[in-house]
Amino acid sequence: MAEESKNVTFFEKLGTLDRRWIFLMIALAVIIPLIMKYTTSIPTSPLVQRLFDKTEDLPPGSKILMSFDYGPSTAPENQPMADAFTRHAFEKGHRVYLMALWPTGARQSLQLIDELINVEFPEKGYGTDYIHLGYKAGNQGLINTLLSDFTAMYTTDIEGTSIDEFPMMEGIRTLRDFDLILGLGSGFPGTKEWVQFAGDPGDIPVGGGTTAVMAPLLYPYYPKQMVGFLGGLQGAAEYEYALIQAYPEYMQKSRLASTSMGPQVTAHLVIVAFIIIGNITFLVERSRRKRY
Amino acid sequence: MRRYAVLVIILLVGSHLPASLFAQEPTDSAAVLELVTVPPPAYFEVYDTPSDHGGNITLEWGLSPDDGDGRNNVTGYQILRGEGPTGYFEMVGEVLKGTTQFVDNTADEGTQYHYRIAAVARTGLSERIMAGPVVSRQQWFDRTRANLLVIAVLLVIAISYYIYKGAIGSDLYIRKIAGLEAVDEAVGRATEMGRSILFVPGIQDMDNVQTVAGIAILSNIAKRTATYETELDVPVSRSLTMSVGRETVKQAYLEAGRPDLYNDDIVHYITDEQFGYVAAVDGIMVRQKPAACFYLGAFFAESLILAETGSSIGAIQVAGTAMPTQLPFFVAACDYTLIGEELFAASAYLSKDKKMMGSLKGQDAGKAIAMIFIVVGVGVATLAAITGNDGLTAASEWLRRLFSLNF
Amino acid sequence: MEGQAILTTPLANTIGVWIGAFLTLMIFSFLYRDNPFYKFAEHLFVGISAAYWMTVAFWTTLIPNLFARLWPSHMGGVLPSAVGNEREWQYVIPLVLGLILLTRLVSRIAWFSRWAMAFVIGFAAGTNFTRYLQSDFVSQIQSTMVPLYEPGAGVGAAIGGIFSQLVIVGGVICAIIYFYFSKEHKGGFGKAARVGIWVLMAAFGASFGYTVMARISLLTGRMSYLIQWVSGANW
Amino acid sequence: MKRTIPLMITFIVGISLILAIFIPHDPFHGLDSNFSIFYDVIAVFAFILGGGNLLKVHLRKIQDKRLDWKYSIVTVSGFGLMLGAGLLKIGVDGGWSGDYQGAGGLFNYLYDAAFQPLQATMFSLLAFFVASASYRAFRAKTREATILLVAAFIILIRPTPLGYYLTFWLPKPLQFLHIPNLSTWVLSVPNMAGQRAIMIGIALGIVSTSLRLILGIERSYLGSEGKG
Repeated sequence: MAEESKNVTFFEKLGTLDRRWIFLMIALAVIIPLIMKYTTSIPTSPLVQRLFDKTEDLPPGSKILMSFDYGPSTAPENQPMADAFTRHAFEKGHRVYLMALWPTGARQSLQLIDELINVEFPEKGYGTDYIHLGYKAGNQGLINTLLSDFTAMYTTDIEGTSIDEFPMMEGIRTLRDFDLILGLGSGFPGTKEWVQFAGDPGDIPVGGGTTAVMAPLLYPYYPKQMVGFLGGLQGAAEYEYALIQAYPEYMQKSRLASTSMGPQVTAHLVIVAFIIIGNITFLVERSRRKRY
Repeated sequence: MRRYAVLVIILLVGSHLPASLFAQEPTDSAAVLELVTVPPPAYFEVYDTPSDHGGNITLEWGLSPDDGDGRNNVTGYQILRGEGPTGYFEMVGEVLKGTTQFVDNTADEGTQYHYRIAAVARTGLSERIMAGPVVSRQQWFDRTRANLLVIAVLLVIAISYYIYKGAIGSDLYIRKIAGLEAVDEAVGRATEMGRSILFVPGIQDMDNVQTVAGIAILSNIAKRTATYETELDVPVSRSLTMSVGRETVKQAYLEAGRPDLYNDDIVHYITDEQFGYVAAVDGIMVRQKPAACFYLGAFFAESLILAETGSSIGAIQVAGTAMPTQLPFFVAACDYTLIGEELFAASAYLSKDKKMMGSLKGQDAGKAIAMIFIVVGVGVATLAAITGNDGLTAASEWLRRLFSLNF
Repeated sequence: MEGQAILTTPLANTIGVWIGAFLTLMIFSFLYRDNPFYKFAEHLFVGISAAYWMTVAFWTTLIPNLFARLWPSHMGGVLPSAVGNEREWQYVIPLVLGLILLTRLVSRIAWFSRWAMAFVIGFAAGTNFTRYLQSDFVSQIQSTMVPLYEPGAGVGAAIGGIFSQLVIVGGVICAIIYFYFSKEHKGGFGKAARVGIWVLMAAFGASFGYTVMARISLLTGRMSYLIQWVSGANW
Repeated sequence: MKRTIPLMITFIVGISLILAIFIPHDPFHGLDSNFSIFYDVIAVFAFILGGGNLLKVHLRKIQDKRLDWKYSIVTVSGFGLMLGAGLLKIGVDGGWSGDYQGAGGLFNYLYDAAFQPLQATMFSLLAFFVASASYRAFRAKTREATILLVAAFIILIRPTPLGYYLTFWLPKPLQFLHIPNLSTWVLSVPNMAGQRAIMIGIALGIVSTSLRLILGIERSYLGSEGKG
């Protein structure tokens, strides 16, 4: 008897565990793999593969609009997506147009230019292969306007140079002149608004990537209203995987998302362990209550 | 030499022949020497693009007999525009072979245009055919949205009808909504414990209907806190929300007969920054330990930070949002959650206003419409798929089109 | 400019990294309990972030969308690209409404500010009405109108497909029934509503589970920053 | 006057925006985007009220030396410094016409050194809260809670090796129960059904609320007819 009551108090304690122990375990689950540099690869799912194939099948020189609708806070999730898309687009010889619905997004695209385009694709020319159009206020209203008149809002690039001076802006009058829109988002306005205000009314292929929070919300739009999308870091890792499968030379360069998946796995396992512990304590508690 | 002669001929035939054609000139001269006449498009018609804001003219033509068929020489089509049947024609577009439509979106509204089209082959241009005159105009109705108009009108009629029924005093039954029954319980508990009530109207501005719905619920809660003399704290993250919130709370205190208890500090601005706001609200929670926390409005990632902090201080928590992404966190961490539509029903439910209740019944009519169409649509589509019957397939297509964004 | 020279030096960068790292630790300290470090970081965050968004609004909305549209020729100093544009008179409306809103500061005429609020509410109602009708009502109904059975698949796939479609269609219908307000959830209707809740719970569980990934990524980002700071890599 | 005119403004603005969807002709064309710019401008004016309120609250706290008043000094000075740096474009290349967020500017420096780390860290707290919430909420207490738990569990173990090794041995006919397959099914079938129903409900709720606002039935935001 004495033994059992001791057990019960143990489970009782576990059931109402001070959440700071959970916090500690999560911190360790993230820090240790980061220090040990534990990595993992994720095979591509159809959702991501379809978007990859779309970019793959577009004829070289196609126009891809990439909108940066996020800030530094979700950059760990969104930036690897932007990196993977850009590598793929340039590999295929497409033209990339960078813009932002979030003021913070313009800085993220600058980072893309500084850290990826200038380093890995120095041969790509500004104004011929890619252009940075910057941020404009107006949220979904902006998309609305761009759909009917792109040049009404974007008369200059981010530096203030008139777009007439860039060969790649020739023939861009509305959003319909793009072959693919990639919305990289983490909230409102974001990928969903690109579907609602550009893809649907303009019948333009929309794809993109969102943080894992937003991803389940996009499933209803797939596959009819969206080509495909990357859900969170895992989506980015899957795109990297697809890219490496098709172009093995990216094996070394394109590993950003895959390396961040290490802490992901351990933290998930910790949470799963806690859920199991929680349920065991609950079941033990309940059977005890039933007995008395 | 003969090659140059051919070039000259080409130049003469196509006065506006694009440079790109020369770039494609094959080095194998045999292909060039074969000079043939290309048949023009089968027909050509132009009309003002319907349902638009003007400035667009749609051109349609039949493929040239040599486009993909016959000698298969056609590489594309060249389109020219002039402001009269004769005179200067400028080039407005070129399209690849296999295309039968082009929208000229550079037309000036109200100007009369004539268009000419010619099939382009490596060996030269076909005869040009002309169509026109045509004038682009703005239209008063967007026909592609006719279906949307019908659906909108149906819903408006249904909702207005029940609002009217409510206004004339018909009895309308509305089921119990657990999260809203909890409002009185929460206010009561705060009063007993002598602690405050925290109300968070989301982090979006007044252009989001969820914020408006949250503020409408705030009005009902404020009436209760005024009656029970319970302290109310409403930190907001938008300046406009602050203005509207103050007006609302002030009115509620007035209606409850306690304007003396109202002061502007009840509703106060923190910052527009999502996480700055949540950092401050977390601070308020752990320091003031409110007995009840309401989160009603539009929420993003901060939802769980708020709900977990609220749970750690033991507050009774009622949440409600129409952000599908955040509902799971509220459901997991709060005592009661108003799911999606329930948020918009809340102010009607709490106010017990007959007209407002009527609008809820109107929403139910909308749900009935949705369910009927889903069931019929799925049924017809399934029958069409099984039988392969043309009539059923057409009916199924029509039903789907009824709910498409481009009718 | 001199400021530029100072703030882009390696020393300024190092100081910036240290400030960032300390603020990061201060916020994390909240996980243990409320404390003066958290209070400091919180109060600093409120101050600078409120100013941040005001500044952004000033330079990206007020200047280009109001002043540059009403007085384009006077914008040479701050927005040279606006000079030469035609004046757009309709922007007097937001200017007037904006000024009207400020009457709140004078309590005697504060009621006047409701005009501006009325515009805001009307705007919210008008835009949301059609937006949600299109993308969330009409589109979602259409997406659900799919045949339960698609000929041509193998037996196993066909059974799986029919089952999935039935779950989707049945799930949508039952969950809509759960939202029904004007009918008591009793009998068959009540059972359907109950199934509706189950569908909603499955959706919430899935979406919660999916989100965990996002949250861990954020923490990974922050922890990498701290690890780099400790190792001196980003000073 | 105090209530009728605002109600009329709401009605006219709301109705014209709804009509604008169906009418491509001027003046309805582009009304949506025009009004959204109007709205943004009004919201900027509102900042004067919000910022003023923030300063008032904290300055009064400092003046009365209320609890934690020293921290209010941090808020006020942070606010002043950031606002000054941004509005005066301190240190920005190109003077008044330069980019207010430009590199080398004080605004940009403060953003990188303070704003960005604070924002990202606050956001990352969610990793901890998501764990503690799962521990508390995912217990098989009722049938609803069990469904919530099972769905979350399947998705949670999906990106881990556990998700693979737990079920990879299943025979071919049962492969649909393999976690990677099952999780995709949960996301694209029951999850989608739930999300759709929520979306349809929300759309109806918004349509009805908008209508109540336009018709002036919901008017709590307008305050009273009496002295305002």
